[in-house]
Amino acid sequence: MTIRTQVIPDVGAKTPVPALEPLLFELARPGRSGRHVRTNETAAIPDAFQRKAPLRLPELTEPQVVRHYTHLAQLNYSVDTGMYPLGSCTMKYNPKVNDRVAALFADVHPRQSYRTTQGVLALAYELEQMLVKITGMDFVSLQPQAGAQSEFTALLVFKAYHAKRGEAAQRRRIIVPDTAHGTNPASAAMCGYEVTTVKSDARGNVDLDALKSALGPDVAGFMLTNPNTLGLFEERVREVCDAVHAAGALVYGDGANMNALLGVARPGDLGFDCLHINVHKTFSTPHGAGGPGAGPLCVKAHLRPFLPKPWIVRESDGTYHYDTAREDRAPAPLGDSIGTIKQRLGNFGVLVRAYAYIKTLGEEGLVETGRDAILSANYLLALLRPAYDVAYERPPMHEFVLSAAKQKKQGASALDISKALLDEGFHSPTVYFPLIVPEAMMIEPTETEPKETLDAFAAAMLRIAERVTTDPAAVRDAPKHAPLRRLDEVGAARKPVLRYKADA
Amino acid sequence: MTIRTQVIPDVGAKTPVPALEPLLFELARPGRSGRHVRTNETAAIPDAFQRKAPLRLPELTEPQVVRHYTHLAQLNYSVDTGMYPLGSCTMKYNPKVNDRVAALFADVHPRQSYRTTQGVLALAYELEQMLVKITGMDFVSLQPQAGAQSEFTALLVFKAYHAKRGEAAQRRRIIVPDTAHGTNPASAAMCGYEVTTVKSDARGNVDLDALKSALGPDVAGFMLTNPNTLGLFEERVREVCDAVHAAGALVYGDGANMNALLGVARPGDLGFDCLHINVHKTFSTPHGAGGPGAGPLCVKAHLRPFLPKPWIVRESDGTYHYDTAREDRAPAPLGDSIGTIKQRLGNFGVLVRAYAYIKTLGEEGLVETGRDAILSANYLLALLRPAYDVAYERPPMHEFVLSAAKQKKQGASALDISKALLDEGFHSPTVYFPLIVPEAMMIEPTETEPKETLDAFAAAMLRIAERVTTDPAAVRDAPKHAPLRRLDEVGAARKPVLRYKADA
Amino acid sequence: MVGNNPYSPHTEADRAAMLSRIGVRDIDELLGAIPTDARHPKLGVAPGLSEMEVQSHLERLAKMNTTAGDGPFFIGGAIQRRYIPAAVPVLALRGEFLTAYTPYQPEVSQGTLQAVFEYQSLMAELLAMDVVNSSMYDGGSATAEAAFMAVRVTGRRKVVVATEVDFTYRRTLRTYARGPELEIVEVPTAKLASSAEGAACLIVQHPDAFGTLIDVRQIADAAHAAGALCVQVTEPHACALLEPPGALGADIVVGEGQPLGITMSYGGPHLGIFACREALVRQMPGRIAGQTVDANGTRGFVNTLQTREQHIRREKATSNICTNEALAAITAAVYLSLLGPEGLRAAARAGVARAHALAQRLAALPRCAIANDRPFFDRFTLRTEVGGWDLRNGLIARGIQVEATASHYVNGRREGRDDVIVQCTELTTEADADALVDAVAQLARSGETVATG
Amino acid sequence: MVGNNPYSPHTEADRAAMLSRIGVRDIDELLGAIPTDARHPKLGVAPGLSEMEVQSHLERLAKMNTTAGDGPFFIGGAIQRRYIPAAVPVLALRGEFLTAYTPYQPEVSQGTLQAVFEYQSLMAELLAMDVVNSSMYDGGSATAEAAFMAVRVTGRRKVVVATEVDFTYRRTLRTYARGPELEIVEVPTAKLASSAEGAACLIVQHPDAFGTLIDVRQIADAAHAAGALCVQVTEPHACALLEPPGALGADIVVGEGQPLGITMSYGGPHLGIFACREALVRQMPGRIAGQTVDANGTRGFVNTLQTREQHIRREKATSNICTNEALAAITAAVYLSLLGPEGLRAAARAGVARAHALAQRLAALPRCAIANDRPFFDRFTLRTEVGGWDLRNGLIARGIQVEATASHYVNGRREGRDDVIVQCTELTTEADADALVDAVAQLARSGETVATG
Ligand SMILES: Cc1ncc(COP(=O)(O)O)c(C=O)c1O
Ligand SMILES: Cc1ncc(COP(=O)(O)O)c(C=O)c1O
Repeated sequence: MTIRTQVIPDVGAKTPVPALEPLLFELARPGRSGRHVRTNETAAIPDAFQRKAPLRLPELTEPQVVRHYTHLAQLNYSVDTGMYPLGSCTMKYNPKVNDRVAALFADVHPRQSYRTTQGVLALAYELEQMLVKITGMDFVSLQPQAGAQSEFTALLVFKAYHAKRGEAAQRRRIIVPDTAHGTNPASAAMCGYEVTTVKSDARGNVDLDALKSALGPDVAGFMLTNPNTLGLFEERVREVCDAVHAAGALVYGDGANMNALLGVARPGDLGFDCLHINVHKTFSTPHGAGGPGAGPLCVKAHLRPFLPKPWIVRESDGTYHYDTAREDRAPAPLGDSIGTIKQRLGNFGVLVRAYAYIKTLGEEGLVETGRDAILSANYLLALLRPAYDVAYERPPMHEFVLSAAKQKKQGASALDISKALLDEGFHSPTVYFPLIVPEAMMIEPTETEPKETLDAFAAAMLRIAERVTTDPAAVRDAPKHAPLRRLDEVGAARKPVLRYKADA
Repeated sequence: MTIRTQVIPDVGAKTPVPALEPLLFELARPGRSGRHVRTNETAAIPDAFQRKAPLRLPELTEPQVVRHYTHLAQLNYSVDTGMYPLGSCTMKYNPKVNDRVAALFADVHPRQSYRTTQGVLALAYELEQMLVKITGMDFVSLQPQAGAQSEFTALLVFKAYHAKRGEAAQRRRIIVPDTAHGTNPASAAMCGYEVTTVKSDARGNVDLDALKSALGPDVAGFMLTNPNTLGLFEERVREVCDAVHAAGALVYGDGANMNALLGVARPGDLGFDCLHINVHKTFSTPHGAGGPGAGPLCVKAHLRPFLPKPWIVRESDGTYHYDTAREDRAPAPLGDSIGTIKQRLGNFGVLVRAYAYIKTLGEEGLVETGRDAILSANYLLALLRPAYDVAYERPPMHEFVLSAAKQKKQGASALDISKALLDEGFHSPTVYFPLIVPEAMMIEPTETEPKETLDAFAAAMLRIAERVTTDPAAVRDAPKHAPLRRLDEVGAARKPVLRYKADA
Repeated sequence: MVGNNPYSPHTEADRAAMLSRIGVRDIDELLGAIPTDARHPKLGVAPGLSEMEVQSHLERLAKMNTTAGDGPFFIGGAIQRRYIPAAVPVLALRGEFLTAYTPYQPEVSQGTLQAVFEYQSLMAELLAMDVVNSSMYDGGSATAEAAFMAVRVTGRRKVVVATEVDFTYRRTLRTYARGPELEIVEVPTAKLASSAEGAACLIVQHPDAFGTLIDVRQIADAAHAAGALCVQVTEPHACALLEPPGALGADIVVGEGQPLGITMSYGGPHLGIFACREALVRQMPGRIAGQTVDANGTRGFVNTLQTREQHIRREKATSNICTNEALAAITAAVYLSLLGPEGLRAAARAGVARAHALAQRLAALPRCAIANDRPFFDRFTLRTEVGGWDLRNGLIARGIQVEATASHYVNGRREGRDDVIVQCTELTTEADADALVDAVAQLARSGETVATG
Repeated sequence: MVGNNPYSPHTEADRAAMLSRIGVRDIDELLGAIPTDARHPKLGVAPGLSEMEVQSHLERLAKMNTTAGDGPFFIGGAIQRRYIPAAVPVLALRGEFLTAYTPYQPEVSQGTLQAVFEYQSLMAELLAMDVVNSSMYDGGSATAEAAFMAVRVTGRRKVVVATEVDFTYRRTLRTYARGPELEIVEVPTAKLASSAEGAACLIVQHPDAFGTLIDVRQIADAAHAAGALCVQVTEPHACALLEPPGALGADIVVGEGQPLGITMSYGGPHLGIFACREALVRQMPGRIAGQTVDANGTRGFVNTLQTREQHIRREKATSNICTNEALAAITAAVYLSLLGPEGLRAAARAGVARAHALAQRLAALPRCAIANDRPFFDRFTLRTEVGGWDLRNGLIARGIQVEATASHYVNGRREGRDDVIVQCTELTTEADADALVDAVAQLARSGETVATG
């Protein structure tokens, strides 16, 4: 293990406390500026509308700004700097060519005519087709900008579907498993549904009996992640879907874990009515320090009428337009559609990257990806099993969940272990999720980490487990080699400081 | 002062010794690769010519390569991360827009016709004009790719000039001051000249008497840096030039320190026959971890015939071509020209950046640059004077030279101080140059460092001076917070390991 | 086999060693849970390409578009073509920002957290609001989330929105509202103040979709008098010159942050701005970075007030948002720190000045009029006898791009006549303006149009 | 005043404080050494522009060029249009590489030093040579420096160079040689071996400027027999498929590294490759990175063997080179590490295969012939009755770019007839080839040319 140290100069900024890097505001000096944009024009704005409030934005030169953000960037852990085994997030490598080709579409406005955007429409149309093929669904809406927005969109679709059948008023409930990601119940609630949670069985599946007894004529839908957040493939997935369908409800597929299924199985063949895709997970688009993502919604034909508008139409001459006649003289005819979630094609810049990625992988590459993701997870699990409790003992798919319950008893929690990993040079796994595993550590290596990195990660985890038995206090004291020691999160929430104030 | 620590994982590469980062070769595994370029074509190469030697280039995936270079980059100090007061190098801020506009010319081949490169020629022609205006010279060759190549080019011009006058055989000597940069005598020697060094006087000027007595009919030229490498303006520059001219020799201006003179004085007004420009210094182009640069050679009219060919011609209709009729059916008619140093326009990608920089600054910005560079140097000198010996006590221009002779006696040399500065978060100044100042520390802050950074740098220098008096051993032991401790340079030279060998 | 997925590092030797450590002979042995007939589907996706092939394929697709830079361009509104300083992408797209995720481990994510905290601070200053979150998806979803938040805060279920609010925002709002089945009422801005009764909020846009300046204060007062919140939709550049939302009485402020250095990219990824008054912060959606200290007392930043969020509160969360637009927030902060107050004002002023000069020239043409009945900011509505869509198509045929007012479709019904909206920014040139004036003069005279079939 | 130089941070308050600390009232007081009449010259440079103005001005200039990507493109030789993987600029242009300088302080420059050491190692492997320096300016200056080095090593002053060596290299060599007044003799490659007597070196290019494959071994043997060195000019992609210089007997190897991921940029900045046998290393020009350890025993890298260099040895140095092309060397290393041996071979093979296919098609046209009399690599010489320059100009008029053989001008005199050289790489497409074949068929038939006045 190596430790890299870099010293940054005290540039003379007055910071109230010791800090890794001054704030922009602390670096600023009145009268400084660059000259990126200038004008000597004056704006004819009636006095009553003119800004009288001061505008105390920091005044800086470009050299200062460049150093500031270069320093900040270097304080970040990222996929470009190391293994990032954050379970459920699929932190795979983000190919650089995808960023480059996305930039080719940077200077196009979403309100341009179809006449001037044939390249955009052709790409989007083909991407829809590719997602159909990969998921086994029938139609796709590219509008949702992330998984959570796609969940919400899908639940709106469910509502519209039931409304069409005259059952909207009656079907007020959405069922989620106890392993569900937080966005699932949150989306359901946002969509005006009551949420019912069903428990998992001893093999980490949805408890089918519990599900059946929760199902009824008041249920609109069931949200299922498969493989679920334990990394396990739902063993009776078709029975689950059948049960839901038998109750007149719909099955929502949370596709956050789609990486495991690439070329391995298609949700459309398993009984799901729809599926969202996190392209920032499965299709390698960069996570952007929290976002952007994109969350295309893939549906079976019976849900198509309810998808957001407009839809892309391909003419027999190979040209494309939206389904608003040949020009959007009017909003797309809504018909049964729920409306519009995001103008036109959602986070198109992200979708271009996903398109390039699928083009690069192709059929065989997609298959290899799913299989390698599964191989890597199973291999890493085999290495870690000697030291950590395994939540459910059956072969995981692309990720798995350990429990640090044993270590917790020895004096160091999952949180402590996650911090000790930082000292070992690794980002930590997702911890304390899913909720049903005590001291959960959810580990997703992805297919892009080489075997020797998995070995090194495992060695670090075993070293930590060993240290927990000999010196748990040291583990509780981690991290020591990260840019900061542990942060006071309680204090942050109790007395929130949410912005810089000059006089603070 | 803040210390930033970052941990990188042991990725399982076998390195023979502890290392900050494995070598590419150590990260490689046979059978790995990306798919950037592929073909199933075969090349018809006669067997006798085919490569039989093994080609043991490392086999890596793109994710590995990205991490490797991201790690390496983070080990570097750079202008983008901090103050870099390397004297004589003008480590000013490198504006990002210049990189962006340079990329607009990336996909143009130097052997394209003038017909398809009017933008290139228009830019180069205007840049020549701008350099003429800034330096007060009459003509410019953009061919030399760095200062040293420009020196060599100029000396070839000198030789051709003297040859034209029938004095080539007689004028075998080049005179340089004892403050001259190493490239000056090296260029002279490379050009077949003998080198005579003249000493400096007590005020840091060329010793005029010594110069005069060195001058004679065997002298081809005198190479003068002004301001010189002490950062001092040559007080009797015109007398110096007159003396050289009186002896029938030419004066070469080393323009490495041109930043001081921007809008402050023009070498063309001071008696120089020619001048090179380091655009990577004066005109803000990035130094690229050692290069590239560009070294346009500016000359007075009497040296024009000898400049490298081809030359750009502007027609009255505003079109451009080279002086090879309208098309280069033949090499440019050489005439008295020395020939060609670098095909066409030298490091054009660097020159575009310089062009953009001059366009950005404009007349007033150039003036401000020269003056601010001088202001910053004098200010910093004022802050440091209490602790360090000043080599020559008169106002410097854009840089100045301290002596750590006093500190050396106290137990820490200029080298030690330079290493202690690394621990303080600053790059060190140029040390042990110029040669005539014992324990020289040559400091060039440039105009782009804010006052508070100069203050912080000075504070660090004073802290170190103080520490030399109390604990010189600690200073000799620096750096402790840099990525590495001091390196064994003697060992490196004694048993050179100049490349990775698989079996080493 | 190495070579199918070019980013996969596993050699056949690696795979064999891994399988043997797992204790299986084949990956298929690990797939027992998958119904056999569903395993190994044939997808029908074309074989993979090399990077070089992908690059040239996408270059070909991109050439099928006419970009904003290809000719005079006057489309704008929420999403604007603005000058992006070169340093913006260089810094914001550094791998350490681009390829990190939500800062779950703050000790190794201070770059993200401090940059986001600074974004919040810069935006709060620009809007003169107390609190800004670390981003929503876009202006549209931010508007919808503002309505939802007002519903939570007031306990009321009616949302009144001005018809002069950007039509894409109104569409998203209406769509979102189908979930909780809120009542969405669209009224002209002029009737907003008188429609506050029983409303959770009044949603006003200033400057509005047509560029018109609105007296927000009066609307905020009416809202407050009726116990409703005032939600202002705004644009960042406008806030540099116009009295900011916080000074006008807005309780929640939303908008599209794309003009702050983010590329248009046919609509995303962009930046939903979301701000509110301090008292409302615990009802705010989205992540928020806050300042704290580490165990050594060194200043640091964390995501805070997380008990509002889905990963803690699940169905009781203030929103379902998880992945957001952090990179866009960082980009906006880089942009603002480069431009500074003077640069931001200059960019805004240029748009206003050019819009007014252009409007004057267009209004002087026969059969042309400016439809804004009150002062406007940096865009305006041009009315000709040709009609907006036909004029737009005629202009496209001449290489000039403008937007026709889809915005006049209210609740899906066409109301009033269609015009074109003309947006100016600092990138609008004299030559652009000349081209538009010439073309409009011709088209308005000839009535020539382009078939829309 | 802040605002003239937008990169200057000094406010008026800063300047005042600084002056007062210096103890002067005005900067002019510091300029006493400058002749008064020379102070404050009026330069006559136009006023400064904003970044936005600079960007649009340079975009305008750039549009006045026809780039290689704008149409079928067959110009090549030393400088080649090749596919550059997206990760190359992302990594090599990171600010920490781009804005550092020569690693004078190795403790804080390990990124540069290790990257350069790796470049040396990769290039040594590709060339099968013992030692590679960290870069020369370009292929031309590297060739001249190789000749100078051979002169130092052998003590002889005659340099024999083949006329089939790239004409730009020969021009630079002749120009350089005027300094030490070396005798430069240009002979056809075929006569090289028989011209070794008394020579410091024989300089041969393989593949040569016209693409022809050369039997270097025989030339090296002749050189060695005569006590001369063999200098081989080569191209990096060719070395992936052809027996490398180190296996052919070359003592010094030079070439242009631009094809390794570096943009053409109208000729620079590029990368001078310079390699030699171990025994000659102390006569080598340029910087060399070497491996060592730090005080803790951790592996590290430094610039080594510096006693060869100008900053130590001044007039006794092996070269005057100071600023070099380190960034280009790093770029080449990134490129090589991404492509790997298979990718490099594939790129090289594509060029060879396409050149041969194209040559066959062209040779089949009436009045067209391939002028290479022996096997060629990835470029060839096309001879028509139209003549090279006229053919070239006719092709330009059809949007196709090729190079005419200026290379046939030997010692400034025209020798033989002018042809065009056709270079193929992995970026040459079928459509490019079709366009060239069609156009040549037309032009060769019609004899149509374009006026060159
Ligand atoms: C299982 C699961 N579902 C849904 C989501 C939400 O997706 P997004 O973050 O794209 O909104 C996530 C994201 O972490 C997830 O892991
Ligand atoms: C005074 C002086 N002259 C000449 C040079 C050589 O210039 P270059 O490095 O561009 O070859 C330098 C570079 O450091 C210098 O400082």
